[in-house]
Amino acid sequence: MPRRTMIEAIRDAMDVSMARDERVIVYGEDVGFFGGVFRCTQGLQAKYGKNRCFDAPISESGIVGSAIGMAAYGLRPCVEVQFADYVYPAYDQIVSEAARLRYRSNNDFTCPIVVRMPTGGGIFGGQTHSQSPEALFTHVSGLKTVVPSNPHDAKGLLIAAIEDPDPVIFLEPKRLYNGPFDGHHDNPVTPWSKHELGEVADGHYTIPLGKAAIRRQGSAVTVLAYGTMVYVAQAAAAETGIDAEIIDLRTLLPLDLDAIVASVKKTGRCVVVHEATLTSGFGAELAALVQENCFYHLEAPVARVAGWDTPYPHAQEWEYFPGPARVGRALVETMEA
Amino acid sequence: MPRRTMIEAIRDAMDVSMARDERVIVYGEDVGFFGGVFRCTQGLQAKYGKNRCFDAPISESGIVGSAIGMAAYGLRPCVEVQFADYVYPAYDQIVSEAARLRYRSNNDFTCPIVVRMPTGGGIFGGQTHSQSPEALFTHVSGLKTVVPSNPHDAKGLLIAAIEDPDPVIFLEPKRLYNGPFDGHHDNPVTPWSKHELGEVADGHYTIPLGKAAIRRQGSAVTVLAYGTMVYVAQAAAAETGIDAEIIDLRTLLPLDLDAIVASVKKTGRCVVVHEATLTSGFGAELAALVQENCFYHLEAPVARVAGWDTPYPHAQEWEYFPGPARVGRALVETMEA
Amino acid sequence: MADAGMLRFHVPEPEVRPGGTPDFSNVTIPKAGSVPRPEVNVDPRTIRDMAFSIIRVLNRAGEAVGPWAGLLTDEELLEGLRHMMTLRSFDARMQMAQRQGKTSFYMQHLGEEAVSCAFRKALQPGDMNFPTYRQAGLLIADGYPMVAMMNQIYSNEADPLKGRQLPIMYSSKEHGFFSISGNLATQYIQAVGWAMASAISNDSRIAAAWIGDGSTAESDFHAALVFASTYKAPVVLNVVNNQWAISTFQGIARGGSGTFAARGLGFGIPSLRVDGNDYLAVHAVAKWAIERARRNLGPTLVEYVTYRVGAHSSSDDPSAYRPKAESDAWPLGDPIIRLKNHLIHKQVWTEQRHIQAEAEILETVIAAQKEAESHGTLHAGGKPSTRDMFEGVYAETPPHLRRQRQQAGV
Amino acid sequence: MADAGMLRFHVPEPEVRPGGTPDFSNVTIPKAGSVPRPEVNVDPRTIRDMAFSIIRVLNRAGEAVGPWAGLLTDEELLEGLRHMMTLRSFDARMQMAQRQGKTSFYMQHLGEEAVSCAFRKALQPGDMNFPTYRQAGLLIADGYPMVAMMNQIYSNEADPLKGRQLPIMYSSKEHGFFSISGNLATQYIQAVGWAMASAISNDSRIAAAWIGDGSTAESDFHAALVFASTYKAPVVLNVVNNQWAISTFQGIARGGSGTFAARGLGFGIPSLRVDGNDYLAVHAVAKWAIERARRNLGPTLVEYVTYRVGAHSSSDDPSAYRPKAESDAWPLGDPIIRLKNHLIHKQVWTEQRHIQAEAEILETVIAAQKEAESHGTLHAGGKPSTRDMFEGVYAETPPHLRRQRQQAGV
Ligand SMILES: Cc1ncc(C[n+]2csc(CCOP(=O)(O)OP(=O)(O)O)c2C)c(N)n1
Ligand SMILES: Cc1ncc(C[n+]2csc(CCOP(=O)(O)OP(=O)(O)O)c2C)c(N)n1
Ligand SMILES: [Mg+2]
Ligand SMILES: [Mg+2]
Repeated sequence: MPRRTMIEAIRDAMDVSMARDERVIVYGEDVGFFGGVFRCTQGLQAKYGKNRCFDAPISESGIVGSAIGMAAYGLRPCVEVQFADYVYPAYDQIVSEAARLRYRSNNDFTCPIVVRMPTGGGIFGGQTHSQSPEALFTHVSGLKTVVPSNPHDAKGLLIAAIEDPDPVIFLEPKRLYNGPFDGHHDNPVTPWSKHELGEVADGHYTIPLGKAAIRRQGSAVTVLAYGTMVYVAQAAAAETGIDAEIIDLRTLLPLDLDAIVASVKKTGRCVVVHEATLTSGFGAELAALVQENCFYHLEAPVARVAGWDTPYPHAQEWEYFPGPARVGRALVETMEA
Repeated sequence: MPRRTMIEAIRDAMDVSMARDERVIVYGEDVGFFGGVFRCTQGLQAKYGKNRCFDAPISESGIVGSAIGMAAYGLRPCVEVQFADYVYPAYDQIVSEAARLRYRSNNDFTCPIVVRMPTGGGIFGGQTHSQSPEALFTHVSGLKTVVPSNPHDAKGLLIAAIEDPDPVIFLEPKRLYNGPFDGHHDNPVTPWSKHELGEVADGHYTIPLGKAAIRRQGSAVTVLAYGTMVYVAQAAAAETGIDAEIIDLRTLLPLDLDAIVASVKKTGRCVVVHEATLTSGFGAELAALVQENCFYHLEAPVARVAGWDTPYPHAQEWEYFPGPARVGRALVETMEA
Repeated sequence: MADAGMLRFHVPEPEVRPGGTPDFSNVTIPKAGSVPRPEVNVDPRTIRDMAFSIIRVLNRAGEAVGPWAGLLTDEELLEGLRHMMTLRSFDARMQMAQRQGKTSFYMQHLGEEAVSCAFRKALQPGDMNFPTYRQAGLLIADGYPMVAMMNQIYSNEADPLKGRQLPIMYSSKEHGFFSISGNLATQYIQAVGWAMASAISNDSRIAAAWIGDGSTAESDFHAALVFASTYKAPVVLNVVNNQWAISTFQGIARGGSGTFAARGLGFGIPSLRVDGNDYLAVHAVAKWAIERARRNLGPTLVEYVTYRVGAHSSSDDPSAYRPKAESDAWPLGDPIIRLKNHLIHKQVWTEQRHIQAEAEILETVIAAQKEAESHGTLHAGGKPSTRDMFEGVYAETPPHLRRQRQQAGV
Repeated sequence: MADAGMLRFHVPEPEVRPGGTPDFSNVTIPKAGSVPRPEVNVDPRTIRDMAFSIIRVLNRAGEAVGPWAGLLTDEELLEGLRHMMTLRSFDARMQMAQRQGKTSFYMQHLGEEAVSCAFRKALQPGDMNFPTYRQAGLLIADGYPMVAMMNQIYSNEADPLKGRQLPIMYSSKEHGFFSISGNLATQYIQAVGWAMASAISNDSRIAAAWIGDGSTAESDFHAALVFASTYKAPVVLNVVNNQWAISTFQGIARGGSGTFAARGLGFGIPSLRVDGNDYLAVHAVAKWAIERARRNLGPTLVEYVTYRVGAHSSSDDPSAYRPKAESDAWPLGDPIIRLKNHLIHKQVWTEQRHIQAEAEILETVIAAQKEAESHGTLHAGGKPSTRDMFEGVYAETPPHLRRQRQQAGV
């Protein structure tokens, strides 16, 4: 099977979707001729023409707002926000409009859009190229929120997102674009070409939104993770020798609660990890759900490991990033609790 | 002591602050001549002149963005967003700018602004006059978030917010403007003039940000609430006869975790209530914190009662609103768990 | 230096406030027929002045004059009159129903009926409006059933929106009426996106965006102009300047530009101002702008100069912020009376037939109201189910919402 | 109808792409000295044409001509030259340092040095700039220490911003330089707010807002124009049109308006265009706009026509989207060479002294760099502490953050 980087997988998902469905339109800042600052849309304008892949003005609200109008018309726009840190100007259009259009019009108008954006830190991008705003979307009824962790999933999930009849926020952990980064920033990253999840089949396939994947079977403790933190958790498990069951959520909303509950009932312990700031992060929802649904099985409090409650700093990137040492410590503490 | 409605108390807080400190400036949509659609700023333009209280264009991003500039200059703007549902156009300015200005400039520039906004439902306002977006602010490092539940607190907290050196989001539960609404929408509301928390001293006083208040002492179960839900919880306790300890958080961030932990360690049970949609609501953070900090004292899972994960509907307002019956059921279930 | 350099803060103020005498002497009203009608493919740079004038057709004598006149037949004009009268009657009844507690909220069009009624008649089937809450004339003039509107207003069991939306936030794809949002201005850029989609699809349908004077200050207004200008989207960008935004006079949103049409000049978009109380002028300008869109000539910005005679909404009382008689002093008159006078002048209408028509229309409205009320009002009779509340959040209800619905026992 | 009405989608394209021959024949360049200089209290409606012209002072012969000339002494011009040369030298060294891995990121000013260097000299102490990442000339020309800039770029132990900010996101209240945001356009409305505050306080200090051509599409640009126009804020609204926004040519943001200055026309704001590669023209226009602000005449919009000669940032490679030699073809030349030629023409400067000055400046920059590097670079030597990361989120660290800091062991 061909191996692809995550960038290639994402590009391939759009390519496949554009080839199959004329209604799929791709645009965003620097997305057209140049192919995006991360090159995710490279070649699409040449292949499908300027009508279907083009540069947008620097206006995130305009990009998402116009996409909503296109979706109401009957197209299926898949737009890019250059960094998740720049999604806020579009937040009103996403929250007040895209998320509620079907509901408020009782299916008269719908909004099948995908808003793609690179997320997460680890590239010395400072506070405006590092954020993980997923919890700001999971609180909003009417949205779906997806965070792939590897090329195989990224392609299948993105095609599913494009085909989904409702708005999907698609967060791409940029630190994973080229390989499965595990938080050991001093080590070179294995490229996707050397990783089995870099295997990306040609042509059309989907991964259903709302289904988690177990990345490591284990019996001692359940780790709930997504995106980059899946690899950090794997490293932490390996380094502590703790037999963790690592669940890659893939879709945060709808959430695969069944998979989570089954695992925690088995292990009796749970550690939640994410890169976003701790307070009111998506980990809070996960911890709340786990204790609600597994209370009588829990042998220790659900622990959360997350970015600190500060803006993402530049120089102290690795002190901020919840790397394998911090996750490992939480695993040990949870086992000892 | 004089009794005031919550509207009068809020107005008085601004009046007192403007009189004491020339730097306090008040503006927003319809805020000047008319005095605001809820009349919270009535009379301030006449008293302090158009330089200090004026109408703004309908541009929430402009209102907050200009306030940030004024704060950087050295003023202390206290601006109104007409409904919390309309804060999203300003979300970028709040999250990317106000919240991070001190940090990113290492105290070179600071942002002492207050953004006031009416929040919550119960007035048949439909999906755009009913929202409770507090969790969208508590996730943002650098912001403080306040939700008063009565005139006395509203005044003291608002003065504290205006005097605070950092940006404060001040959410005013509009269903409480005229009296302590407990969710029994068929009953007339007691006016604040008949309620002891309607007692609002003249002149200057503050209530520190970050301190909760116990509204009902109890031993059976701790209820964490804020805003309107404080009264709903009181009604639920009265109606179920359960000896609940009801904590009115008042400030969500910084949170009075000590008060919460002390109470839950005493009662061994906890119910969290809010009007915002459940998933990723502030209740998730509260439940996560309680189980983290009180795990070995908990005799039942922390329960959450919240608005359903749908937009706020118009006709089904009372089916949506987490009223005393739903809160009461959670109390009973938590006691029986 | 210190004194000379002392800065002063400037806050625009309306000419008068309650207690004062209404004064519109600052509003320059060009004579009907005096503004030329350029070709639709005119170079926008040559017609910048039109953003500072007012296109008018009906003069004080009730005659239709000048280059923008002559587009409508007598039948069409009579139909237009009926639409406006229907909207006014509908408003009056629904306003009263709100006062009677039959619903929570209402917003009227009083004085602004010509804008949406005339515009609708210039569109083709399939075109899409992205309206605000003050363009119900688009529905009335397109024959959307009044009963359906009332069912929505009452949030009753027959409400097409299942009780989910605030009253008057209608939606009808079939009638080219995009779901109204309570959030101002958001729909303006969506209209441009819809128009872009139509162009991308080599369709022939065009879009119309709607916004109020006050809401042009919102940022989405800018996004719309940027996208419309860059992609030459087939869209008509309508600004309804009814002088007020709740309690705020239009000078606060407009600032030093003189007019709202002027905003288009910064984007190279042809920008016209039109007498919004003149059915014929509104229709003629709408036709012009729509033809431009349809002929791939790109967007047009149109400012409708009108006056909000009623309160902002049923929650508002304008006597607190403007003189009571201000609407009487409004120099552009009443759109219904002006069209009526024109038709009388043309001898195709009489005072008597007008009175008769008023009565007939009222009867139709009352009949519709009866029917709607048989399906319930907000607090009485049939209402949408709790189950309806849980549906339509997504195409397929996800597990967490199914669990919540079960918890709610439905 | 069907065919005639078939809509087509329009996406603007630059004249040439890589492989093509650079072509600026579409850019009309008025002769130096040809644009009149109106009084500062001119009625904006009478100078709309200025939004479509270009104010220029230095002609091809190196002479300063026309009504905008004559404001600066030889010493001031020599100082200006030094500032621009310093900025260019600084850029070159820091770009190299980034390539050497001493920091993560850098952004150059190549070709745009005149804009910020000349503007700064037109301001008074106390005035406040709200810059983007491409106005470091404001700091250089105000004497802000280069070492401090470098410390920030290196995020080292002496970084005034404690390592928290991306390189080049300087902040200096003392030097009238507002903390740079990574989010485009947000600072534009903040500048207007600052100016409003100054007016409210009856102060005499004014604000300057900065934005790039591409970023004018952002919504905050609109908010700024609305507020500036309504409250007549004492602010200069600067748009630096360097033709590119990363890979996107300015036509995508500009659309059909012809120029960015035109945006001001919709707000009744006097709007000028100036040759951004002409130190004298930039300074003269800045003076004019600043005087307007200071004299309570309200905002002015100024578009600086220039060209981004370098890559967008150290993460960018422009050869993928524009012809390599495009910058050579840019008709407004290089700002340093033009000012140098003018000074040589005036006989106060020579080629030889220029070469000598270049060497001296390089030495100063290298000395500063050495000093900065003694405090560390991003991955080596002294760096801000982990504790610094936890501080400054609030004036007083709240309990939850204290707990987290303890967890982090600092
Ligand atoms: C984003 C947003 N901000 C504020 C409001 C509250 N609001 C509702 S209508 C209105 C005034 C709108 O005035 P205008 O645009 O002139 O329209 P008009 O009501 O006069 O037709 C305001 C401020 C809102 N609905 N949405
Ligand atoms: C809100 C936001 N969206 C996108 C970006 C990414 N971005 C950084 S610079 C840039 C181009 C800006 O171009 P322009 O305004 O012309 O300024 P220039 O770089 O040419 O000086 C973009 C898109 C950002 N920083 N902020
Ligand atoms: Mg209005
Ligand atoms: Mg640029």
